[in-house]
Amino acid sequence: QGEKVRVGLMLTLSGPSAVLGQQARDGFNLAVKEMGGKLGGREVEVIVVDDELKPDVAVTKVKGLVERDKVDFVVGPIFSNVAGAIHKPVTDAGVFLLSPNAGPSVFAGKGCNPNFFAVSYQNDQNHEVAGKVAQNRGYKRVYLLTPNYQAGRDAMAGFKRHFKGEIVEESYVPLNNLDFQSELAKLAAAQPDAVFTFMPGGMGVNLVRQYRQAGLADKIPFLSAFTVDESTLPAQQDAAIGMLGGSNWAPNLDTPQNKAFVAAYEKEFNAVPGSYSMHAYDTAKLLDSAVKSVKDLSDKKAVREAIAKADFQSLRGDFKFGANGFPVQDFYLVKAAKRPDGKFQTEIVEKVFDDYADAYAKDCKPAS
Amino acid sequence: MLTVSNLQTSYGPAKVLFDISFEVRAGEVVTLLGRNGMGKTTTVGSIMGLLRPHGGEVVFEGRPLRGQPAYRIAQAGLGLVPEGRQVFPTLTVEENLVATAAARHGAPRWTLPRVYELFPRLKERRSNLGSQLSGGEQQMLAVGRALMTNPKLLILDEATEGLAPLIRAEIWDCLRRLKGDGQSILVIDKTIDALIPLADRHVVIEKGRVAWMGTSAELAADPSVKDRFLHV
Amino acid sequence: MNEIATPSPAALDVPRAPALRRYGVPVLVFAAFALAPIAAAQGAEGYILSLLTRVMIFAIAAMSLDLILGYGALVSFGHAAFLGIGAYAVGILASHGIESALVQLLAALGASALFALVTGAISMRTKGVYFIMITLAFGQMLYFLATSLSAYGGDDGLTLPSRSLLFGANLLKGDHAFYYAVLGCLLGCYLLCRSVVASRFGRVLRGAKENAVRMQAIGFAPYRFQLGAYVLAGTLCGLAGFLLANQTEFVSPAYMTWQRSGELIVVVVLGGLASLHGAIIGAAAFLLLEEVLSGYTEHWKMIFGPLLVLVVLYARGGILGMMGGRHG
Amino acid sequence: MSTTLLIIQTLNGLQFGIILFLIAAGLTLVFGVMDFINLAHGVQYMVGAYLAAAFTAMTGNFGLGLLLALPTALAFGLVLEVLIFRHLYDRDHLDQVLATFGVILFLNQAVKFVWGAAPLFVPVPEILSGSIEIAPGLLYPVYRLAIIAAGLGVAALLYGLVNHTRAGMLVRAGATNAPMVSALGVDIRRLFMLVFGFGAMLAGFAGAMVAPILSVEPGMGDNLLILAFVVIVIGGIGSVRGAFIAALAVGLVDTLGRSFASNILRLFLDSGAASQTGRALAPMLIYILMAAILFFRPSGLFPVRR
Amino acid sequence: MADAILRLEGLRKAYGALKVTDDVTLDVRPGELHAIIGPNGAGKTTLIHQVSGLAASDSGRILFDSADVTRLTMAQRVHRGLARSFQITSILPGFSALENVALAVQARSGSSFRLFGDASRERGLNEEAMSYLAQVGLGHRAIIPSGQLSHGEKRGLELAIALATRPMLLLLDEPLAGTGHEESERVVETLRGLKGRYTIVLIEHDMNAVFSLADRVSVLVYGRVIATGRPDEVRANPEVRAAYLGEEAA
Ligand SMILES: Nc1ncnc2c1ncn2[C@@H]1O[C@H](COP(=O)(O)OP(=O)(O)OP(=O)(O)O)[C@@H](O)[C@H]1O
Ligand SMILES: Nc1ncnc2c1ncn2[C@@H]1O[C@H](COP(=O)(O)OP(=O)(O)OP(=O)(O)O)[C@@H](O)[C@H]1O
Ligand SMILES: [Mg+2]
Ligand SMILES: [Mg+2]
Repeated sequence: QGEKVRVGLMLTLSGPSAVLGQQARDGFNLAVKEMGGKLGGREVEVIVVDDELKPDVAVTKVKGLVERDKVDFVVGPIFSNVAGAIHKPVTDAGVFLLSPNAGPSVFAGKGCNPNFFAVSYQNDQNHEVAGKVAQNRGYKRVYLLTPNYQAGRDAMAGFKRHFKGEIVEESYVPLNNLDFQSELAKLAAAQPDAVFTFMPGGMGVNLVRQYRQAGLADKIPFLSAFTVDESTLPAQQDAAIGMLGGSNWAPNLDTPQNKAFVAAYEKEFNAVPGSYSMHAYDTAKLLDSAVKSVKDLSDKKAVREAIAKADFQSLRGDFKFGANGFPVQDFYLVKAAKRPDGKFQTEIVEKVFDDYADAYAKDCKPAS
Repeated sequence: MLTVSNLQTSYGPAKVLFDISFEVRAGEVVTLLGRNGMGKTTTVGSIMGLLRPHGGEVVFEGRPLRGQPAYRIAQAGLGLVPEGRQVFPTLTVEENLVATAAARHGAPRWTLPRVYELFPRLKERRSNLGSQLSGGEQQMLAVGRALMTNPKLLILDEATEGLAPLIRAEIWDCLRRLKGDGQSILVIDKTIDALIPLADRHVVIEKGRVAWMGTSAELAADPSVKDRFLHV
Repeated sequence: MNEIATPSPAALDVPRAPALRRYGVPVLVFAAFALAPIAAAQGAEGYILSLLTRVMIFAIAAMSLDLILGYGALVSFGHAAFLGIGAYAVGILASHGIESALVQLLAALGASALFALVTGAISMRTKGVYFIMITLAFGQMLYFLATSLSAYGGDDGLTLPSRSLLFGANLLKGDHAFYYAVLGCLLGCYLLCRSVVASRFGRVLRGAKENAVRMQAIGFAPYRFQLGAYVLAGTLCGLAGFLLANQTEFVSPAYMTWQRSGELIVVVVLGGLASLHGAIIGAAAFLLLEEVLSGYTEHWKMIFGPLLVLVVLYARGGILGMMGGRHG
Repeated sequence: MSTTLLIIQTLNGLQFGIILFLIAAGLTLVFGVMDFINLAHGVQYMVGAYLAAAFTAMTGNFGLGLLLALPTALAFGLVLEVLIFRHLYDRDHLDQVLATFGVILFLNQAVKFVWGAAPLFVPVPEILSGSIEIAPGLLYPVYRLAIIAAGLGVAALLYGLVNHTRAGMLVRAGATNAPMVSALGVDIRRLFMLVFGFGAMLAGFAGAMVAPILSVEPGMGDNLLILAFVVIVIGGIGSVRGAFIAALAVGLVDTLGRSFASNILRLFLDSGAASQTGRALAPMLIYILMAAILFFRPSGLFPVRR
Repeated sequence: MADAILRLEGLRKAYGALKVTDDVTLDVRPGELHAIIGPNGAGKTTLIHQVSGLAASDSGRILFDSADVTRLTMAQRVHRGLARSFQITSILPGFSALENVALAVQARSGSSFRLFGDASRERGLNEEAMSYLAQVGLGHRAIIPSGQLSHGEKRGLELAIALATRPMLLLLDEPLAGTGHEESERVVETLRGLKGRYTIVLIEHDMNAVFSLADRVSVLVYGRVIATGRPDEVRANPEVRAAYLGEEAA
């Protein structure tokens, strides 16, 4: 029995994207609760802060976590631009940063850091799944649609990594665009074999509903990432049924741990968990395993090695870290569905990649 | 008709009206005289509810008005031509006239055509905005606007400021005719000589107090009043 | 004429708030900033310093806005653009290996001044709310430009390899060093703005705010003075951007969203318009309240929002007005 | 770039413009006419959408939901007016900015507190769902046509109200000199209160109308508020006619620009460069439009003469 | 006349269909006090706007001190010695009376692009400003915020500001409007004192003042000059009586 473990959660809890942060927070807290309020057998103190999706705010607050609250681990953030901002202050201070969502490429390749672990994925990977599926299914002409920002552009690049057919059009809408009527008109006119989109949050809700309203859902297959998931389905509802996405997990993944997790989460929060909750839950389990195996948390090297071992049972099944601190895991094609109880969730259609590592890992030359 | 008693008003800490009492009877023309800054406009503002007097009483046709909001006081039958014109700059001349027009007390004596008859210049400029009028035209508009509310008591505060002599004479003429119709009027003006034959009684205000009160005849008979209070 | 008709020239000064009020509040503010690190040494030093550094950086930005907003009635709704320009000057140069603070600073100030000159010259054609919106337009254009700079991270922004180098050495690396560097900048800006406001130039600027036509009728062309003030304000805000990039060691378009510009206006009004140190107090109040309240509850904005409303309703002249220390 | 596409996109632009107009109209009334900068106008739009969502969920019928949402939005506007805004009319614009900013913070968080952070779902009403063929081979959703129609109706109503009624004149008069209006026998406070409530209701109406096609979420009004300001500034503050034309212009430029900017640039640049510049340029277009218009007409297209 | 200090040639200005000034041709001689009278809305203020540069002329020329100033900005005209007052008081209400005047002094003495030094402590500016305030009898009100001055005092301040620009020509738009007897007598005295030292164009509806002060009088009706001449000539002119004076002046 050592001293207390301190964990800082830095998540986006205000603004339109607050749902994602809430899911992650709830997932993490659920795991901690299930473990009796302990990590690795030690008392744990979880400090939650809101990054407000502002990089400069995040920097100050994360310094507060590191220096005032003296946390051993920072878990966060949701968004890549916040990750870019807090990465340096956390890792420079010798504290471990574990991301339950954002997995930007800068930190996967040359910029990898021994103190940074993505428990989620590398950002491109879900898009790669969609590209691979499009390729496998033999689609010749695909229409791409994404918000005009960095993550959107990265998503398109990720899709094209495995898709070799024709890109009919790469359509960019302004970030936070909510009305897709004109894009859909263009899309319908182009008559592609499939559409691929990356349209997170409220944008995805609107796109899916308008796609359905325009009568396209039954005509042109809808491939996506981060667009149709448990954070958006409550608002998309029937409109999303049958739409496809790339993911590393789905609530119906058939493992005992996962079943128990989904049931517990739904009981506790009256909502179907999404991958944000799952990653955060996994992160807590990962920390549990690491803390258990080291005596002294100030022995950074030992902690690092313990984390890198990933000696825990992930809800995803197979899970290990690559040399760059990003996971090597399986990826699936998932589909939105309505459960018998009337709730909506994504369900696994097929496995697309097995033990898949990201494309940047080879550039990472671990310093330590 | 209008009875003002012991009216007291301050601007913040500065007390301006100390004790103002006078009355206007039905059909009468009464003037408020006094040098610059003696409190005439303040008296009018206090009567109209634009300022909040902290003492005294204003009674109009038996109804106590002090403390009532301005629009109630106006609705009771007081029509104001304010100092400094204050026409509505973003309304056209015609809109300025009709926007607040009312006939609260029987058939209206003042209608658009009658006002245009009184001030033909306004008719010519009827679709100009208030801000695009010359100073004098604005003055005419302010008078017309007050008449259009068909007040029982018309209050004019410096209504002839900046008017050409001809127009000024016309306004006096108009007041004379209004008086002939039985209109009660309270006037403030600098040109006393024109007012003496027109008005029934005069109230001279000096430093927030009524310094002298009397009829036109008394004023004409006592040159020292003009000398002392008005420096004419 | 009575005896005070021709006072001696020494007595000709405009009446002013007593010296204590005039100088007391700013002296207190700066003393507090200067001593804060000593107090901070008891607790989470790096965090407190970082928080206060952020406050001071925003104070510089807000103060530069106060210069045109409080004294010139030029409500710029695109002021955060200069934060962005200053920050990107650092980020872009650093990503090409130019890490000298001097070079970066010159670039930051130069680019800000140039942007202010060009957009100001156009914006000044309009007045009032139209001015507010045209400055917003320029701010937005710059924001969208930054988000499309894929080479520099687009929306995700870019991380700096380190803070700017002074004379080739990483002198700003330490929290203390950087804190006092920022404090120095804040003090410098404050003294500069103070001087400008009281100067001939500032007097014309203030006059043009009250009555531009009158100023023309005595022979001034307000446009040139207002444009000059706009450029000065933009340049100072560029300095704030330079510092912000160094503080966070990160550069992002998020620094120049319209919400940020709006917050700067709110900060200035909250502190008290046209007093310069009001902007500093406003920045401190805004950021510290945000920090403290958000520590209590996730729904802190439901407390913060009404607080702002109450300040407006019951404290004319912002926080300074509430303290009764307002003048000028 | 087919003609069908062009027509559809034009209709979309119009529909977007109409929504902008519904929001901008209330804003221009309150701002232009009463000289009150109400940043909280955007959250009133959001509140309208939430009310529509809540009432629709409650009654199971969008029409009923809308019918209940409108008076509630009006009442909500009136409450805000009485509690806060009426104390700000004679204040500086900047005081108004600060106070209404506080209101935004509060309300954005409050809806999250009440309805949660996740977007809400409102189904398109049955009779207005589906599309109709407006020309051979040209399908367009009925609901969006309904929005266009509603917007045109409101535009006509407003224009008449402001420019050709006594109430409109009084409001304009009160904007410049409220004490004088009341000294002429009009209860200006009540009039302002009604105008304000009406403006809030218009914004709420816009929010309610878009609820079935857009997601209802906290902060949904913030960006639209800015666009509404763009609209009223281009149109000339206080001019309902200006707001109408500017709203349509902004809607069209934005929609068409997004769809065709790259295509047009392709005439001058090679394809890669064209789509890249097009992408960078598209979101800036309305701001470029506004800056250009203000450059040549510093008081907007239809300046209200003062 | 070659010796005119201000010469207006065929000046026109229309607002829409309304011809406000219509072919105004007028000479003002050095040192004279030239009054312009005319009915309300005749275009007097507009004419002052045109001459001072506040309003652009549609056509015609303005020659001042033998130079064409038609295209110059208001500020440039001020620097050449053309000053004006406003019919509707136009001062800087938040500034003290002294600072109002000091700014006008500052405008013509040295550069105003100085960012350092406390302008309100510049003795040179303040002392000169003080002298102008004293000239209009406002010396004792120097440090009062000008917004708090009484109406009549504001009119005086307006005059002091104009004087502080050290003009050759003063354009005064109804300096007596709104002043009481006592105050207006004082303003008339001030004007009498200025007469001769400055060339003055005076617009007034106060006929006593006009006829006692003016060297020459021009009458503007519907934008046209219908008469120019010595006061007694103009007063006797039947056209002027019909259009403007009425019987009051008789
Ligand atoms: N808003 C105000 N704030 C402070 N003092 C004021 C205000 N308005 C007027 N006063 C003061 O109140 C006194 C009376 O002013 P009032 O306007 O009633 O005078 P008046 O008799 O109408 O003068 P005038 O003939 O110049 O119009 C004056 O000394 C004036 O300075
Ligand atoms: N901006 C404008 N737009 C349209 N018409 C205007 C404008 N400004 C003035 N006018 C009109 O021009 C005419 C002349 O106005 P001006 O102010 O020059 O008259 P004035 O001779 O000074 O009259 P007063 O003696 O009453 O001050 C008026 O009929 C007025 O309505
Ligand atoms: Mg008065
Ligand atoms: Mg005039």
